[in-house]
Amino acid sequence: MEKQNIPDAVPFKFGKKLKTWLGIAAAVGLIALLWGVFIAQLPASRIWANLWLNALMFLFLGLGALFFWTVNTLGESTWQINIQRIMESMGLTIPFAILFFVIAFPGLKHLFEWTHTEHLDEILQKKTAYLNMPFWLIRFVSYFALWTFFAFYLRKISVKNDFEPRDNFLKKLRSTSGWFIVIFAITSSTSAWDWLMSIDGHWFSTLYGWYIFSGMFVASISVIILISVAFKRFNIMPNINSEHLHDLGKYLFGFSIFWAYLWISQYLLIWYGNIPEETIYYVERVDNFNTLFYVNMTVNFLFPFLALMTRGAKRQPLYLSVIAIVVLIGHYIDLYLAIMPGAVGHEQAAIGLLEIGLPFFYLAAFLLLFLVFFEKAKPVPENHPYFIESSDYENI
Amino acid sequence: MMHVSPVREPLINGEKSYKDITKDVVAPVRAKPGKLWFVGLGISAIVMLIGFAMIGYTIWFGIGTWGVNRTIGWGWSITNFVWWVGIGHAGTFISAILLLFRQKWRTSINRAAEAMTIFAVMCAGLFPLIHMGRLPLGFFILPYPNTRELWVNFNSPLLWDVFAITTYLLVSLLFWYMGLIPDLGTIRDRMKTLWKKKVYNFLSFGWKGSARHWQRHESMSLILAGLAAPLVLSVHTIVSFDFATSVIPGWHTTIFPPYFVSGAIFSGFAMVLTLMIVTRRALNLKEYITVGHVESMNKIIIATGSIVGIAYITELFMAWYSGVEYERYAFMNRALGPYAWAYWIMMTCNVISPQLLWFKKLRRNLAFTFVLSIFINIGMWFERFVIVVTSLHRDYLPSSWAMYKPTWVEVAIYMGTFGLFFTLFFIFIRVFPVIALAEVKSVARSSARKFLGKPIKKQSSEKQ
Amino acid sequence: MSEENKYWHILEEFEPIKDARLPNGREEVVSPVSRRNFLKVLGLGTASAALIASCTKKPVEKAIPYFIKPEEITPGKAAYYASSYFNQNEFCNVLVKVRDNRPIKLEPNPKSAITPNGTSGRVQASVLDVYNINRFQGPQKEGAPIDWESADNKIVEQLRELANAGRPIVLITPTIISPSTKKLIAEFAETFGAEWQQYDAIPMDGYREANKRVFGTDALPEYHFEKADCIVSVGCDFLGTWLSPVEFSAQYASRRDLHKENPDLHKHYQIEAGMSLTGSNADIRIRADRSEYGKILAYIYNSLATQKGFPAIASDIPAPAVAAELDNVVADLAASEGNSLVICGDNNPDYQVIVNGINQVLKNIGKTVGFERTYNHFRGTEKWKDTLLNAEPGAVIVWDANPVYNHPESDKIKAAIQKAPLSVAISSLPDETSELCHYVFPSPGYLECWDDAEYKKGVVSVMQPTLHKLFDSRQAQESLLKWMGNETAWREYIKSHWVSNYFQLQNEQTNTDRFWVEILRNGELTGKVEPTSVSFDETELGKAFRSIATEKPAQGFTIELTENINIGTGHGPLNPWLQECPDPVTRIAWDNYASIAPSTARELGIINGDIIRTGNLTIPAFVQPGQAAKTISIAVGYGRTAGVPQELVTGVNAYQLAKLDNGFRQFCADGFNIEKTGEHEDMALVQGHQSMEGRPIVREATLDEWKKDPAAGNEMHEKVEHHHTTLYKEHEYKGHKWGMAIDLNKCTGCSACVLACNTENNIPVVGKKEVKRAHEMHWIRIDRYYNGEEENPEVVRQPVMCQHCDNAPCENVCPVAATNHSSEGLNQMAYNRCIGTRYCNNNCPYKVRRFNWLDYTGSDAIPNNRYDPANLTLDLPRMRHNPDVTVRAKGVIEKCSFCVQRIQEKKLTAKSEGRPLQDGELQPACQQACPSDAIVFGDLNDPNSKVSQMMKDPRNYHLLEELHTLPSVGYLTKIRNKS
Amino acid sequence: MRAIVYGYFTDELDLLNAVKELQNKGIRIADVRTPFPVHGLDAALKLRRSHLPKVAFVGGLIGGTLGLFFQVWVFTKGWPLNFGGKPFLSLPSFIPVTFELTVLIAAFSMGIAFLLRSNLGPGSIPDILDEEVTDDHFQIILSEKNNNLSETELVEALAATGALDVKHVNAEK
Repeated sequence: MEKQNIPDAVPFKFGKKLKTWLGIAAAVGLIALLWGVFIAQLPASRIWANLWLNALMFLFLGLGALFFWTVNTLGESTWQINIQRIMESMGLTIPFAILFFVIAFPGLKHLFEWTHTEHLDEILQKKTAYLNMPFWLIRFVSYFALWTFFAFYLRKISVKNDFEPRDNFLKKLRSTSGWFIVIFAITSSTSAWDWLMSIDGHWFSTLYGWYIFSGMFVASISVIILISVAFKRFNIMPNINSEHLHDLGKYLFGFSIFWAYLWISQYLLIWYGNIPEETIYYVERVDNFNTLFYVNMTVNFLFPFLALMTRGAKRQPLYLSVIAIVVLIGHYIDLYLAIMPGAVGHEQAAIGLLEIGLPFFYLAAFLLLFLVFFEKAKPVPENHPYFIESSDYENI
Repeated sequence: MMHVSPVREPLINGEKSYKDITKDVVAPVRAKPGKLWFVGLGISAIVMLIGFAMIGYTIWFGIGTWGVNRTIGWGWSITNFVWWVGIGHAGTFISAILLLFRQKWRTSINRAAEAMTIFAVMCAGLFPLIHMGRLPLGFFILPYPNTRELWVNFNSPLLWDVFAITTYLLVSLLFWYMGLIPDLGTIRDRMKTLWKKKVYNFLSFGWKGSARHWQRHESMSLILAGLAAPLVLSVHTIVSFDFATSVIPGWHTTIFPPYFVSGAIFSGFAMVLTLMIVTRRALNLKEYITVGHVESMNKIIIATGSIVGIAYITELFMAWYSGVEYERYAFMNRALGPYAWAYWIMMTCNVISPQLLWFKKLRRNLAFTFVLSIFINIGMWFERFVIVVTSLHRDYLPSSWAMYKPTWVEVAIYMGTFGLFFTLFFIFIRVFPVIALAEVKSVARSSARKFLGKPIKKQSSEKQ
Repeated sequence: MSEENKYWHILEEFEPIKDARLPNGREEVVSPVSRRNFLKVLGLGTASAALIASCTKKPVEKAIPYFIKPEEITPGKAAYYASSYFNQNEFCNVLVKVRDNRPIKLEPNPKSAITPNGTSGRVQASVLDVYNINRFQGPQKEGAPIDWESADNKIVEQLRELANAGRPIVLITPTIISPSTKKLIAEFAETFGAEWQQYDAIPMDGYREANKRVFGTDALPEYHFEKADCIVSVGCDFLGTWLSPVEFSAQYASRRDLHKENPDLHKHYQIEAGMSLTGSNADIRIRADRSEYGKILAYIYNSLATQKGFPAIASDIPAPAVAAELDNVVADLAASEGNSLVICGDNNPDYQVIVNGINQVLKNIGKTVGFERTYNHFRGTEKWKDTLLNAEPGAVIVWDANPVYNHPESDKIKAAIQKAPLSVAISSLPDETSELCHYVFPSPGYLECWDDAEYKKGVVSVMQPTLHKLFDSRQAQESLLKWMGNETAWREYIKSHWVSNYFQLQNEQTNTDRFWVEILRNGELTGKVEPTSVSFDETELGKAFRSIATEKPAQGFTIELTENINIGTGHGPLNPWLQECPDPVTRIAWDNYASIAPSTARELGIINGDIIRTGNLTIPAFVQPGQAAKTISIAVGYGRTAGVPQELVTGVNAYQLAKLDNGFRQFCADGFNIEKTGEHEDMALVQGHQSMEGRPIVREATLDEWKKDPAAGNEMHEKVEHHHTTLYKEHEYKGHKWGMAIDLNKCTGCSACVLACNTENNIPVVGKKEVKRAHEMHWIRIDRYYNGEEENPEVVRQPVMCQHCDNAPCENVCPVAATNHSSEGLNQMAYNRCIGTRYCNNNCPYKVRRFNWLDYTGSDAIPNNRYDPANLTLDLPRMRHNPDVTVRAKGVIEKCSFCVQRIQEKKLTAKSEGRPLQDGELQPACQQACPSDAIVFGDLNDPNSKVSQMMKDPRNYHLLEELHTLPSVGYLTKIRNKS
Repeated sequence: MRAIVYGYFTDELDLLNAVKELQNKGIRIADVRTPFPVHGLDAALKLRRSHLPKVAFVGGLIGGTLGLFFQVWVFTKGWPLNFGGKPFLSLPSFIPVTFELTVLIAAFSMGIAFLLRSNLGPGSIPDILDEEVTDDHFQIILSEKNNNLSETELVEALAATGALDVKHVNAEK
C-alpha cells in the first residue's frame, strides 16, 4: 500500500461548541462538589476521598495511555501508529493531575491513618520508615517529575519527526520508551502503595501495584477507544479503520481478562489463606460494600468478556464504545472500592450526587487538556517509518 | 500483501525461494544422522536410563532415599518440577501469545520451542508423580467413580495442577501437532521410500494443502492461540498456587501468579535460546534463526527478567512493609540465612545478569547469549529452590527448623530428566521439521532479505 | 466381683486357660521366638488371626475360632490388670492393658497411693521390653543351652560343696523392695550361708549415711514438694531422675496449678552446674560449678543459721556472683520456714548432712521432709563388693545387677567373678556381667512375673503376670525356692506372705482368698505406719563442715555424671523407644555427649558434634546453654555393648569416671581437660534452633504480673480474638467438639506423653541415622526454647502435637481428600487414601505431620525394602502393636489423631450403657501418662468440661493464633514466680 | 466420469491473479492447493468464514459448565467434606479446574471438528495431484463437475491464466 491511499487526517480544530460542552460538564461537577460541601454537608472524609478518587482516575487515564504507547513502541508493533497522537496527548495531561492531588492534600489526614503520627498502633509504627509525610512527598514529587518528563520528552521526539525526520528517530523513541517502562514498572507499583494501599494501612498485598496498574490500563484503553471512535465518527481521523478498532477491542477484551486474572489471583489467595491480617480488606468490602463488590466483577470482567468475544463486536464502533463506557465506569467503581472502605468507612460512604456529578468535572478537565494538546500537532505521525504498516494490515 | 516497512530487519537471511526453504528445513530429516548425533542421543539415553533407575529405586525404598525431611517436605523434586514447567512455557507463549501480538519472528522458532515445551512438560510431570510417597496409588488423584463414592479435593492446588498440567500438555500437543500436519505433508512428499511416505502420510493425517483446509487451519490456530494464551498464564499461575495458597511465609504472597508466569517465560526463552543457538548451527539453519531472532528473544528475556526482578524486590519490600514478623524473618533469612548463597545466585543470574542485555551489542552476541541463557536457567532453578526450601526450612516454629541437602538419588533423577529431554529432542530434530515450514514460507516474501520468486512461465499446457 | 471394677480382670480368677483350641495349621515360624508356643497359650482368636495376617509372611493356613471362649478374652476388648513397675528410681502402680492376651500398654493405676496421676516415660516404654528379641531364650551354661533340671542340680550340688568348704556365697542384686522376695532371700541365705548384697548402679548410700549421722536413722525420708512454698534444689534432678520423680512431678505440678482459687505458686530455685530437666523448670536457676556445691550448701546453712540464731560454722564462701544470688535464696527460705525444702543431688554424705542441717534449721523436718512413709529403695552400699573383691567367694549369683558395666572398678569385679568357681547370672537380657557367668538363668520380664513391692513404707503392691512366659525363663525367686528345695509355688509364697503380714492391715475383707483377689484387683494396699522417730545430732554438722573444708579446690574441668531421663542407669539402650525419645533438655536422641558451656566452647573452638577427648572418653561435645563454665556433664547409661545388637549400641560408657570417695561412689570428679580430636559427628538432634526468635510461641509472665492481670503475657490473645475476621463462616459442630488444653506451667517436659503416644499409636522407631535426617516420627514433641543470655538462659517448653485446627491449612491442600475434618472437630487422616504428596506437611505451620519416609513398619507391599534398625518389625515386637491403630505403610503421612480410637471406644461404651460421656472419662494416651496433669482433653461443646473451663482461662491462647487456623488445642501461659 | 484439470503457479501472486481471472470468467474453482495459507486467497475464493470458533465456544461452554457442576455436586451433594473449614460450596476453589476443563474441551472439540470437517486424520489417503504443492507449487484444480465447460475449455482457461503444466485427469469416481 502506498501512503497516498491512506485517508488523510484533517488537522484538528478545537471548536467553541466543544469548549462550551466541556464547560457545562465541568460546571456540573463543580456544582455537585459545592452541593456536597455546603448544602448536603457531607462528611469531610467523603469529600476528600472523592477528590482523591477523581484525581487518581484523572491521572490513570493519561498514565495508562503513555504506557500503552511506549510498550507498543518497544514491541515494534505498528498498528497503533495511526492513533498514536491520541495516546501522546493523553499522556501530556499527567502533570495537571498534580493540581488535583494537591487540592486533596488538606484532606490527607482523613484518608491515611498513618498520617496520624501521634497515635500509631504497633504495626503502623513498624512502617514509619516508609510511611511518613516527608518521604511520601518526596516520592510524590519524583513520580510526577519522572512521568511528566517522559510524557513531554517522548512527545517532543514524536512531533519533531513530523518536521525533520531523522534516521535515528526510531532508536531514540525506543530507548526513551525503554527508560520510561523501567521507571514506570517501579513507580506504578510504589505509587499504588503510596496512594491507595496505604489507605488501609495495616493491609498489604504484593500484587496490589500490578492489580491497580491493570485497572488503570483498561480504563485508559476504554478512553482511547472512545476518543478513536469519536474522532472517526466526526471525521477528525478518518484514517482509523475497523482493524484499529478491532485491535483496541482485543486489548480491552484481553486486559479485562488480565485485570480479572489479577483480581482473582489476589482474592483467591487471600480467601484461601484466610489470615485475618489479609482478609480484613475483603471482609470489609464483601460485608459492607456487597453490591459494588459484585458489580465490580460483573462490569469489569463478565460484561466485556461476553460482549467482546465475537469478532464483530470488536469492529463495530458504536457497540465497542458502549462497552468502553461501561468498563470505564466499572474501573471508576473499582477505584471507589479501593479507596472508600478504608478512607471513609461503610457508615459514611455512599454513592450520591457527589460521586456521580464530580467525575464530570474531571472528565471535562481531562478532555479539555487532551484536546488542547491534540490540537497542537498533526493528528497522525506521518513520518513514522512504520506508518504505512499501521494502515495496511488485517486481523485474521 | 501486508506492508512491511523496509527499516525492519529481515527475518530470513540470504536469498531464498520457497524451494530453498523446503530444502533447508527438510534436509535434517532426509539426511543420515551424523556421528555427533548418535553420540548425543546415546549419552542422553544413558543418562535418562540412570534417572529412571533412580526413580525405580525411590519407588522401591521410599522417599526417604531423598534428603527431604519433616520440615522440608519438598526439595529438589518440586524445585525441578516448577523449573521444568517454567521452561515449558516458552513454546506455547511464542506460538500463542506472539501470534496474537502478530510478532512474525516467532515463525522460525515456534516449532522447536513448542517441541521443547512438550518435552519439558513431560519432564516436569514426572516430578509430582515420583514425589508421591505411594506412586502406585497415584491414580487416587483422578476423580473416578469408586465404591466409596469418595471424590477428590477440589480445594487442593495440587489437584488443580493435575488438571492444569494435563490440559497444558494436551493442548500444547494439539497445537503443536496441528501446526505440524502441513509440514509433515511436506516431508511426506519429499521422501523417496514408500514406507517413509506411508509413515509420514499417516503422521500428516493425509494433508494435501487445500485452501479450505488452510482456512480452517488458520482459523483454528488463531482460536487455539486464544485458548492457549490464558492457558499458559493459568498453568504457572496454578503452579504458583501450590505455594501461594498456603500460610507459609515466603509462599503465601499474592504476587506469585503473575510473577511465576513471567519467570516461567523468562526461563523458557532462555532454554529456547540455549537450544536454538546450538541447533541453528548443527542443522545449518542460521539463515532462518537469525541474530535478529536471538535479539528479539533477548528482549523478551530482559522484559520478563526485569518483571521477575521487580517481583523479588516487591516481595522483599512487602515483607518488611507488612510488619509481620514471620514474613520479615522469612525474607531476612533468604537473603542472609544459611541458604543465602542460593538467594544471591538467584539474584545475580536472574536480575543482574539479564540487565546486560540493555546493550544491543550483547543482545546480538550469540556466544554471550548462550552463556547468559544457561546462567538464567541456573538462576531460575535457584529461584524455585529458594522458594521451596528456604521458605520451609525456617517457618513458624523455630523448634522445627531444619536444613535440607539432596541425596545423590535426587541429583540422578534430575539429571535423568535432562536425559529424557535431550533424548526426545534429538529424536525430534531428525524426525520432524524443526522450523514451521508453512509459516516461514508465508512470511518469506515480505520478510526475507531477498526473496527469489521464480520467473513465471507463459502458457504452457501439456496434456497428460 | 464388684460392679464398679468390672473391667479389671484378674488372670487369677480364670486360671488355668484351657488349652482347648489348637490346630496344627501353623507351620511356619519366622521369629526366633517360638510363636507357636506363644499362640498356643494365647489361643487362636479371630483378633490374633487378624494380627498375624498383617505380617509379611502368612503363617496361618487355617483360622479356627474358639469353640470354648476363654472368659477373660473378648476379642476387640481390652482387659486391664493391676501391677507395678519398679526399676532403680522408678516406681509406678500400673494397669496393664491386655488385648487378646498380649500386654500392649501401661496406664497409671488411679487407685494408687503413690502414682495415681501418671507414669514416667520409662514405664510407658517398658512394655516393649517383654517383646525384646534379644532376651535369653533359655538357661545356658557357658553359652550352651542346658535344661533347667540339670542346671539346678549342678548348681545346688556346687553350692552345697562350696558352702561346706566355707567359701563365701554372694548374691548380688539391685535394691529389692519386694517384701516376699526379701523374706525368701533371707531364707536362701540361711540355707546356703550365703551373703546377700544390694548394689545400685547410681547409689544413694551417701544420703542414708547422712541421715543416720544426723537423724539417727538411715531412712530415706519422703519429701513433700506439694507442701513446700520454697524449693531449693542443689543439683538435684527431682523431676527427672532423682529418688521418685513421677511422684515428685505430681506434687510439684500441684503447686503450679494456677487459677483464681489457687493464686499462689511455690518458688523453685535450682542451683546447678549442668542443665537438668528440673533446672530447666525452675523459677530461678542459679548456675554454679559442680565443685561449688559444698560451699553453696555451707553458705546457705550459715546464712540461715545466723538469721535463725544458730551458730554459724566456718566455711569457704562460693564465688561472689553466686553468693549474691544465694542471698535471695536464703531470704526466701527464711520467709517460708517450715514450708520450704532444700535438697541436694549429690551422694556426698557431708553435703547431705548440711542439707539435713538446713532443713532442720528451717524446721522442715516432719513437714516437708517426713519420716512416715520412707522409701525402701536405694539400699545399695559400697560394702557390697567387700566379699566379692576381698574374700575370694566361691559362688557369685548376680541377679539383675550389672556391676561390670556400671561400676568404676569394673576390672576388679570382672576378675573376681571370673575367678569364682561358680557364677550364676539371673537376668532376662544379656549384659556385661552375665557374659562372664557360668550359668545364665533367664528371668522373665516383670509383666510375666509374680511379685510384690513395698516401695514406700506401708504401701505394698503386687505384680502379676499378664501373659504367659514368652521364653523358657524362670523367675529368680522360683530358682531360689528350687535350690532351697522348697516346692511352694512362688505365687503361693507371696500370697501367704501377704495373708500373714498384710491381711490385718485392712478390714474390708474377712476371707483371705477374697482379700487376695481384691488385692490383685486393686494392685495396692496402704497400711498404717508409725513415723520413724528422728533425733538431731548437731555435732555431725561440724564434722561435715570440716570435711568440706578439706576438699581440694577443683582442678581443670569437673565432670559430672548425670542420668538421662529415658536411658536411666543403662536399661534404656535396649529399648529403642527410649533411645529415640530425645532428651527433654538437649533434645538429642540416640547418644550421650559431653555438655560444655558456650563460653568454654568458644574458647576452645568447639561446636556441637565435635568429638572431644576428656578423661579417657572420646565423646561428641554439645554446647549447652546454662552449663557452668568449668563443668562437663555426661550422661551415664550409654555405651552398653554386651548382648546389645549393633544398631542399638550408642554413646560411650561414662560410669568409669565415677570415683570412690570415703567409701561412697561419687558421680563427679575433677581434674579433666578437654582435647579436640578434630573429628566431627552430627548428633541426632531433633531441635536445631533454640530461640523463639521473639515470637509469641510460648507465652509467659511472672507471678506478680499475673496477679495484676491474669492475662499477663497473653495480651495478644485478646487482640487476636478481637481481630478475627474470616471470608467464610466457620462450620458448626453439633454434638461433641474435642479439644485439648495444655498447662505450660505444669508441663515439666518429662516426655512420658511422647512415649505413651509411641505405645498407643504404634509409632515406628527410625533409628539414629534417620533422626539425624529429621525423619523422626513422634506425633507429639516437646519443644524447648531458651530465653535470655546463653550463660544461664530461662527455659520454656511446649508439647506440640497436631492442633486439630478448624481452619486447617493442611486439609485444604490434600488432593485426594485423605485428610479432612470430622464432625467432632478432629483433623483426621485416612491412611489408606494418602498418596504421600507431603503437601499437608509443608502447609502445616506447626510441622506436626510425619511422613513414612522409608518402610519403617514392614507394612507395604514391596519386599526387601524394610528399614528397621531397631528390629521392631519382627514378629515378636509386632505383638505389642495396639490393634486399634493402623500401622502405617511407607509413603503415608501420619499425625496425632487425638487418640481417635480411644474416643470411639469410650463413646461406644457410654452409648451401650445408655449414658452421656463423662468429662474426664476419655483420656488420650498423652494425658493419661502425664504425671503432672498438664494435659486436659475433653468436649469443648460441654461448657462445664474441664477443657472448656481451661479454654476460658485468661491464660489460655492458641499457638500461632494470629494465622486464624483455629486450633482445638489451647495452651495456658507459663507463669514464673520471680517475686 | 468427470474430468479434473489442474495446473500450478510458483508464485502466490500469480495464483491470486489467476483465481480472480477464472472467477471473472465465471469458472468455478474446485480447489486450490498451496504450500502455505496464502493471504487473500480466502477472500478471492469467497470462502465462508469457518465455524470452528463456534465449535470451540460450544465445547468450552460444555466443558466449563460440566466441570463446574461436577465440582459443585461433589462438594455439596456427593460427599460434602469439611476441608480446613472451607465452605462446602467453595466457589473460588472451583475456578482453576473449571477453567482448565473449558480450555481442554474447547481446544479438543475444535481440533477434532477440524479433522472431521476436513476429512483429515490418521490413515486418511489424500488425492495428491502434485507433490510439489507442499513445496512451492500453488495449484488450481478445476473440475468438470461444477462447471458447464468442457474439459478442454477448462484446460484452456487455466492455461490462459498462466498456470504451468496444466494437466487433466479423469476422476474415477
